[in-house]
Order: sequence, then C-alpha cells, then structure tokens
Amino acid sequence: MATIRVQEAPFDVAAETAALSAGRVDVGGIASFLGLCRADDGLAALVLEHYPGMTERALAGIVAEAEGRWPLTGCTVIHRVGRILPGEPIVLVLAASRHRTAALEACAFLIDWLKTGAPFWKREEFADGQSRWVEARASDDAAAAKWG
Amino acid sequence: MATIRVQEAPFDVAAETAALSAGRVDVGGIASFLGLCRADDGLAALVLEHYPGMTERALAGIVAEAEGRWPLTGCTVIHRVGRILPGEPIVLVLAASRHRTAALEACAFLIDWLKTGAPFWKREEFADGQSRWVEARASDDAAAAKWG
Amino acid sequence: MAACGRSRRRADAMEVLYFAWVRQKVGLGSERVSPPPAVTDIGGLMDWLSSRSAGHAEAFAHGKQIRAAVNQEFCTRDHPVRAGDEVAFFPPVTGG
Amino acid sequence: MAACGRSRRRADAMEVLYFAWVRQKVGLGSERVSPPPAVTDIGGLMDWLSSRSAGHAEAFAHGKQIRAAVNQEFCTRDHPVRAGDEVAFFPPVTGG
Repeated sequence: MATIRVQEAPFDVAAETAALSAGRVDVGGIASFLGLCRADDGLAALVLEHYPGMTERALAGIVAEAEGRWPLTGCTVIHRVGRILPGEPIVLVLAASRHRTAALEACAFLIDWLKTGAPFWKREEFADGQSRWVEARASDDAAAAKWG
Repeated sequence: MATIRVQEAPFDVAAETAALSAGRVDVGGIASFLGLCRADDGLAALVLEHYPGMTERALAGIVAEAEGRWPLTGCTVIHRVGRILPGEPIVLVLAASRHRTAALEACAFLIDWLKTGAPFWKREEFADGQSRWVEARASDDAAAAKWG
Repeated sequence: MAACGRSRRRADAMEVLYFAWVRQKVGLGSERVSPPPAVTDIGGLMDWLSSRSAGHAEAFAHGKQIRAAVNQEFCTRDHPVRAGDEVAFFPPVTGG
Repeated sequence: MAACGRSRRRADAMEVLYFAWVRQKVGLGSERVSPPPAVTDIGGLMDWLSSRSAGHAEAFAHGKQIRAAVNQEFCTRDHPVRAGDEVAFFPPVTGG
C-alpha cells in the first residue's frame, strides 16, 4: 500500500500522484506536501546525509502510525539525499483517502513526524565556500508533538 | 500571484505544481489537495453545475482570505465543471509558502472554504439511469467553520 | 437591435437566476421579473415568486433548503432587493 | 577470507555509528568497540567513548545536543547497551 523511498534522484510528482488513484475509483482525495530547497542567505546547496537502514525503518514506522490513525487508501514518502540545489525538491509526502479530511490530516502528520522522527541531517553549503549543519528547530518538535 | 480557473477540461497537476516554484528559490513547500470522483453506489458520472461570474468572485474572495491569513508565495485553485467520470479529478488546490505550516494550513483552509463558499452543485448520475443532486453535508459546514 | 433589446427591459426589473434543483423545479435558468413595491427583501421576493407558477411554488416550498445571492454575494432572507439587482436562488453548495 | 574477517570480531564488541557533525568531530563514520563491563547504558558508553581520542572528546563534549539510537531505534541515555548492538550517535535530525 505504502511507497517509501530514499534516493538521490529527483522524483516525479505527477507519476507518484497518479499511482495513488490509478485503476481505482474509491479515492476521494490526495493531499500532498512537496518540500523544496530555498536559497536563503546565499545558500549554494544542501547536502543531505541519512542513516541507511534506520531511515527506512523510521519512515515505515511513521507511515504505519498514519495508516493506523486515518483510513488511507495509499500513502507515499520519498526523501532525497545527497546534494540538492536551490529550487530543487527534497521531500514528497502523499496521502490518499476516500475523504479529504483524512488525506489532509495524514499528510500534515507525515511531514511533521518525518521532520523530527527520521534520521536525516542537512548541511548548508554557501557560495563563499562556508558550510554549516542545519540546527533542529523547536518549532518542528512542537509541530510533531501536537499530534500526541 | 494566484491562479483561479473554472473549466471543463482536466488539469495538469505537475505543470500547476511546477508553476508555483518555477524560476524562484524562495518557496520552501507546496501543499496540495486533489479531489477525485469516487464511484460510490454505482455512480456513473458526476455532473457539476456552477454560477458563472459568482464562482470566480467567490473563489477570488476565498483566495484573498487565505493570502491575508498566511504568507503565501503563490496559490492555485482549479475546479472542473460539466460531466466527470469516476477516477477523474474534480478540483485542485495548491498553496506555496516559504514554510510548510503556512502551505499546509492554507491548502486545508482553501478546500474547506471552497466546499461551502463557492457556488458549485454536484448531480450524481447512476448506471441505472437514476440521477440525484448531492446534498450538502453538515460535516463540510463544520470543517469550514473551524477556521473562524 | 441592441437598443431595441435594451428598451424592452423595464427599469424596475431584476434578473433572477436559478441553479441545480431549484432551476429544475422552476423550469427556468433565469427570468426577468418586476415584483410589486411591497417586495423589498429576499424573503418577500421568494413569497412573490412562489405565486408565478406551479414549478415556482414547488421550488420555493423547500424554502429552508434554498440559499440566495444578491449581485453574486451570498445573503440572508432579510437582504434588500431592488430594481437592477441580480438575484439567485439555489440549494446549499456542494463543490470541491 | 570472510571467516578470517569474522574471527577478528570480538564477541563482546558493538558497532558504533556517527552521523553529521558528530561523525565529523569524531573523524570516523563507524567503529567497532569493546567497552568494559562497567559500560551498561548509552550514557556510560558516551563517557567511555569520550576518552578514545581528542575528536571523540570534542564530539561528546556537546553531549546534550547528541541523540542516540540502539539497533536503529531512537533511545534515551539510560537505554542499555550490550555486545552485538548497533549503536548510533548524531545531532537532532533535520530532514523534511
């Protein structure tokens, strides 16, 4: 039912969206969140590191949690790793359900939890050659915590 | 900034999504909701009627309200009218922002308000030739009301 | 011809539009009407329109399920109506 | 050769992985260690690892900012560790 992928390559939003309703007529809504790389403060690139093995486990756990909370007909989480340029996609979350509220809530839940519950780390590379690890934000913890 | 369209033709989710970040590097997230036609109870088609003129006005008002509540970098609402078959898309809402929470909340707001605040009416056509107008649901009013 | 069409519009007339099952019961998508001066609001207009035909009567018999708009803005029963207005009657909306 | 490689793994060893700036400060992505029996939990392992090099010391000096996982599950400082475990140290995650 669920698609979970960690990959360096970009992904195809249209194909992933279409896959959730292809050949079926019981899907009423597909909510999605596409995270993109912003070019704040002269950012030249983001470099994403992860913990192979644990990442897939953590994402599967988060997806299973969402499937337990909402009646989903399908669900997709794709997270890129490696070097990502400003304007490029980083993460795609899709949640499909018979009803829009389940799809919308599950999508928001998935991206909130993914931000705090999956082992990814972002390093920012700047045009001047400087580099720094992105610090975790308290607002992300708060967003995840609100789901209880 | 905002794209609002009422049309009989299908729409291209990928092209509409890409348009919100094309040539810019300040967009951190794009939330979307795609509403599809389900084939409940032997449904053969949905026929969507609207109030030309007022529809565009109402959608523009809802989009303006969302833009006033959240710092959006862009926003798209496309609603189909006419005859729609099971599995086909009906409505697409996209909200783009620097930050995910604004995009996610604005997207949910737009679809909730659109359900109760724009003059569209759905008629269901069944395989046995019967036809009936879809009744408004109290849960939709409640969903819209929660935004205050 | 345009001038001729225009001259046939009475200055005290208003355009009334019907949608969805209201349109089907009334049997018209729109009509131009000139209600008497006693008709000053949406509620009064609904009562007056009810008397125009069996179809109107049947549609407006479901009055509580009917919503209205004046000049393309949703409104309540006590909203004033006047000559030149575009008034619409329809069921609760079901888009999205 | 595989058997030879395997024979060099001590039965009381555990695999320790480092990520992001913890990896950079330690100077290693992973290492196989055999802490003494007194090391029974994550907190104890962090203290013991700190003594292995200047890099380890610098990394674990930021102990409060370090998160841990045992066998690929997030855990707290009092989580037990034992031979055969896969233990990881890293900063708070920043994906999405």
